[in-house]
Amino acid sequence: MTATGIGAAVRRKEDFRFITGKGQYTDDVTRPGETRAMFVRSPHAHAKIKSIDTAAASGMPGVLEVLTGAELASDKIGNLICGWMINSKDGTPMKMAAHPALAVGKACHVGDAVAVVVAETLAQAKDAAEKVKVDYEVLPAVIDPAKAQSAAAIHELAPNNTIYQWHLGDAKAADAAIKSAKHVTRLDIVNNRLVPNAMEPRVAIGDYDTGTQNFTLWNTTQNPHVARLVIAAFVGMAPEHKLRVIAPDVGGGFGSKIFIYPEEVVCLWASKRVGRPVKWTCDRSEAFVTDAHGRDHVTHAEMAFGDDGKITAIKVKTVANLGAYMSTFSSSVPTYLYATLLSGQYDIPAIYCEVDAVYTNTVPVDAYRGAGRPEATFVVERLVEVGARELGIDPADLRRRNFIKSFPHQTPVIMAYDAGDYNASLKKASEIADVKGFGKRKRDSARVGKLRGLGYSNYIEACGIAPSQAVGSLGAGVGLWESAEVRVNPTGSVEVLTGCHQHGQGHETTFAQVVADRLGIPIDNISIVHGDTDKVQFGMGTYGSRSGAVGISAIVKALDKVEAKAKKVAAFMLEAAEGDIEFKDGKFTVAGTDKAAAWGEVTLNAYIAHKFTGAQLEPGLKEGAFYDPTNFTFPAGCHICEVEIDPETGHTDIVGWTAVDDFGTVINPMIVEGQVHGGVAQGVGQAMLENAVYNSDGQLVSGSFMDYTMPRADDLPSLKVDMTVTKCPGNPLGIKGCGEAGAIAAPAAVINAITDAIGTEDLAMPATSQAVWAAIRRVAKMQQAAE
Amino acid sequence: MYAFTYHRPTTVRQAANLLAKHPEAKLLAGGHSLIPVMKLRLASPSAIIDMNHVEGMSGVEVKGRSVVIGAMTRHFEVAASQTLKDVMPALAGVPGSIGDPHVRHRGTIGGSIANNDPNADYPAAVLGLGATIITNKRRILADDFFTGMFSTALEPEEIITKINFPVAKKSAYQKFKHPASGFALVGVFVSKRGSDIRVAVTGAGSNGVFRVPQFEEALKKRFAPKSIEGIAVSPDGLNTDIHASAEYRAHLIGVLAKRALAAA
Amino acid sequence: MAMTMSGEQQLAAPREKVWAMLNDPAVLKSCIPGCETLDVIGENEFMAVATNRIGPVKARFKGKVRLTDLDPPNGYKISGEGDGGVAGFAKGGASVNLTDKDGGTLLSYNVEAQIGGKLAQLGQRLVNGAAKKLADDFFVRFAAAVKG
Amino acid sequence: MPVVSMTVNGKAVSADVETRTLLVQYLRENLRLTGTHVGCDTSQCGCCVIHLDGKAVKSCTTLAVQAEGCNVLTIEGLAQPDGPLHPMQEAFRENHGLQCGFCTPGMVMAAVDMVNRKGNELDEQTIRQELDGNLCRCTGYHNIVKAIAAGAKAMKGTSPSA
Repeated sequence: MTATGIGAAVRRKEDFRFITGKGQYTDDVTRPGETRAMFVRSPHAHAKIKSIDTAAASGMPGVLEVLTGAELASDKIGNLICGWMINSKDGTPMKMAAHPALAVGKACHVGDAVAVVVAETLAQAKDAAEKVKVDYEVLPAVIDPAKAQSAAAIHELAPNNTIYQWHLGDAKAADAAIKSAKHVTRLDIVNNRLVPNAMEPRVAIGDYDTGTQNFTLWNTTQNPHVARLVIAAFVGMAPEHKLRVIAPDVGGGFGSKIFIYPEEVVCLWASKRVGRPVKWTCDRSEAFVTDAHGRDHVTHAEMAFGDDGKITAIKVKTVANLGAYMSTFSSSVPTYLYATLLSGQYDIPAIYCEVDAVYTNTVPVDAYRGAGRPEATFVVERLVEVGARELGIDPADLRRRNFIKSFPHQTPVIMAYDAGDYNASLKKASEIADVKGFGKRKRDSARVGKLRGLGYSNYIEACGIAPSQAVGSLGAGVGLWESAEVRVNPTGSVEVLTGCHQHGQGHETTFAQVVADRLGIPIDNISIVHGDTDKVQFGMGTYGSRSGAVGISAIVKALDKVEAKAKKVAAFMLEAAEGDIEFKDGKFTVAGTDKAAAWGEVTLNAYIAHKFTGAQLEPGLKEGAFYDPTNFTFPAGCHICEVEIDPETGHTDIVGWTAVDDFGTVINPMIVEGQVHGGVAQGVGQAMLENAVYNSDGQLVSGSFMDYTMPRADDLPSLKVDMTVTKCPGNPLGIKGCGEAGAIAAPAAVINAITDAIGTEDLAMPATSQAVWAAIRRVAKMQQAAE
Repeated sequence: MYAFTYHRPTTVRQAANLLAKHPEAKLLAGGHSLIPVMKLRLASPSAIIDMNHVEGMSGVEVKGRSVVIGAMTRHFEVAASQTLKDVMPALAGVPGSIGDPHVRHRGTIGGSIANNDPNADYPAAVLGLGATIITNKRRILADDFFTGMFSTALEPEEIITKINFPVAKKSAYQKFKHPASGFALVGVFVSKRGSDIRVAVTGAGSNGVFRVPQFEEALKKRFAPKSIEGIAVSPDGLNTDIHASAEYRAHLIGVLAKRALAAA
Repeated sequence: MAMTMSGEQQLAAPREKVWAMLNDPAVLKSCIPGCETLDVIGENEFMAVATNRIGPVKARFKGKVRLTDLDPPNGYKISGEGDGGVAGFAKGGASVNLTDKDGGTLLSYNVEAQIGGKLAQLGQRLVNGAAKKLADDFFVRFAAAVKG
Repeated sequence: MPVVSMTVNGKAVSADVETRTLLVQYLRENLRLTGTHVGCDTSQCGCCVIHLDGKAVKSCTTLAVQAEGCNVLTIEGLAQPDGPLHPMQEAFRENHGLQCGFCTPGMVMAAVDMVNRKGNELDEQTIRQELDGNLCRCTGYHNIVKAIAAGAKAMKGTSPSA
């Protein structure tokens, strides 16, 4: 390991601009002649739009244009789409309702965009937006996903508000196992709805060049190429080659910036109409009712146990709320990203899962950090924990008895786990968390009137999505490979163009480490270029913890080609056979001799091309690669949470957190640990604090940071993070991915710990002080009744 | 934000004259309640009268058996005042729990009391200590000052200039934070000054801060947690929101009152 | 989630008089908190403008007020819906019942209120209290009007 | 429109602004100091924290006209031009106290203010409590807490204004 190579905790190259205030986020971009957009949004969850009167608004100072769905339709701007086809059990395709960028005919959720005002200044746009008169006829709203299927349809094409009724696994086998089980654990679970809340609100700048007729979109996106593809091919804004999407520094995404949103489309379209750039900057209160939310499952789950606590089956029925429209990847989240992980870390012979996806009059729901896998882990890890308690078996012991121990392991739900050592992470985590000393700590807490609990979460995730052919067969509308281009300059410095996009993950450092390690050149001589469709040929973006496993693999593949070509150049320079050239630590040598050429000499020779003819070798040194993975990767680990609870108020303190994860090869442990910290915080947020609460009228009543509880520094403890390593056999460096692990593992660990402390499983997320207090009271009342 | 005219008086009299001249004006103290709602266009004052440059409205002074705090004294100044910590640490502790450090750098005691947010901390201290609110026109007893949610006895052109807190022999404040906003989900201030025993509650009541007579009565015998054991506060009329039911709030009042009494 | 509230006022006036006042637009105008105008636009139907202040928040609502389920002199339902522009909207109704009691009239009411838009999204901490205050204000003012 | 004059990062600046202009808008749009960010509209997130006359405040909850005659310090002015980074900036980098970087300017300004008020030896509990006004969605705060503790120590002997 060199000081900057693979495995080194290199300090981030990108940090200088961020800590000095020189980051360039989309809102920091100003285009000459820029105008500002303000959207008029529905205050009703469900309402017919009887008329829109834009006359008064159009006459306001500074107003350039007031547009509605009618103009959108007459300009033939297409609808937004969901790009992953899911078929119901009966073979019928999912019911995708039209999603115009500005509502046509009716508004389907509070915040649905109804009109847009474009004006010289933001204040003028806001002033004018207030003058747009929309006459609504309020319709009954469908809010509760559990009741959606018995309510009047929101979209005509989806009777009973049902998008699909999907299933996976073997129902008969699961039922048989449950029937013959020694014990069955049953749980009803609500996986609470979350608001992603990346700290940077979304921004879009549409800029139409009337001369070239090219469109440029500056956008807060995690995947600029996919945005371009969808806006070109489906929305029909412009041919793909006439649209450039630039995602500069992006202030966090967590999934919410994967999707193609109405505002991006409208800014591009409006820019053409007004002939000037149009910028929209989202307010936080607007973000709450427009950014895709996450989770929102209602689930009944059963786990069957045979002799010695052996898990024999798991059976799950979930209703997934997808909101008012199907967002870009929403259909895949409660299906192939969820049910396929229901085997957890365990050898379970029979698994069956049914998922009904429903429309409601709420903000669309799509992938949010973990996307389906946190929901799956929560189901499995709650069932295992509760099962252990019901069977009187130590929860760690029950897990150990059921761990998958040999690899590869084919689960009954598609996934073939390639490598792992689940016992190793449980063992290491238990030691670090001092599980042995827990009994004493619990007694110490009791002495001061506090309750103490300990909870495990042994999660698994499927990352690095995924072989294109495989996801294609599951309904994905795109392949999920990644591209890379390595451009070596004559002086030996290197630019790597990647289709991944960084919004906090530190690619500019980790990707450069891989290159530095391989080429033996200083990390400062390497630039990572991303986030601009004019620079990078194509890429799938960053989500699903895929940048390391897939994006870096593409870079490695390109580096292989660069090295091969450089060796050819070196062979000409050193007058040796190509097969005798060796490359190590930035130096080319001829085997068995002292003849050598430095990296920089070879790169210069590749470009001056004095040592070979064009017939022998093409000049230059630039190689591209597309890497399509052979499988998902399967990071896994064990998180242990310890809580102390004040029973008088229900206030819960997390007093210990241990995470031992197996991410395969780690490029930069500092960055990987940071990813775990952030993931855990979001998972703790889901478990204890965060909740998107709709009232029965469909108003989002936790619609600001005044009511939606974001985790703060004081809500979290210092985290103990460690690792075990089994390399991923599926990609060249053995990387598994780390971005979502914390968010996947944490909720179950927290709830398992709190329920351990209070002695009841009857506790929903978020386990707020009030919820914990109420649960403790229920236990006390039941005990009183029993006496 | 809607447009408004901005005024920067340097005396209370000038400020009062401006208020008289602009009926739709708002006084700007710390601004952390007012500016956010103006940004959201939920308030549209025609004029802003910035009190931050009015002289002589800031400072913490111990005068005999009273502590006098200027209306424009910022939360961090009150929290940092050594004189106050020496004579009545419970009062000094109250502003330390308001908002966050940045808010405390701007927020003022006068602004907080005049706003009378039903979840604010200072009203609990003012009522819980039986303070006197001094305005440009008169002196108002705390018991007469807070008249309901966001409403006070202040007249349209009346400006709080200082608050006079009698020094209590024993006092303490306990707060259970609203998890998202940091306001008081419930806050209880207790004090004992001779025979004057007060228990003031903020955050819990939809009409704002209120006293708990049944606790005060019980505490006359002995100012200790034990005295209020078994006395329940009724949830009737208390707030219910997504964070706490009236029942939970009623329960917390009892718990926090006992903890405050133990700390006093 | 409509907010619901209930309350009662003992009034020292006969039921008929209370009933008449409940149907008097001038009385209604003086009782609706912040009411600036209340114009008759049809039978038992009015157009109203009211400005309400809750702390620093100020919202001006325009909309219709209706009297329905009229059962003289026992009670009715008064309902209204207001468009508060950028603030959102408010809707509410109160079932009012009159019964003879202690030589006067007991007015009891059940209020249901709904708000939407920015106020609902941002004001969660305060809306229940605010709605209750406005409802109580109405009936306290009405009691005062009956008292004369 | 009133004329507003103030000192920003050591330089005197003066401009006509609408009274309704927020200080953060003035900094970002008029002065193009875009390091100060806006992350919410209810004064909760702290992305916009700057120093006003040496004290951390939320520039999204301050009118530009209120800063008349004041001394404003933003993230861009924390280190001397072409000089070394401020110790707190350096500590954030060294301790990986940032990921997406959006909350970072506000965090760093809040951290420097914390040291100005609480001194150079900050324990974990104090730092966590004092971070009440700054939200971060990426880091889980773990490394921010470490960075501030280290930055506080490293600030020993530096002038309290920066």
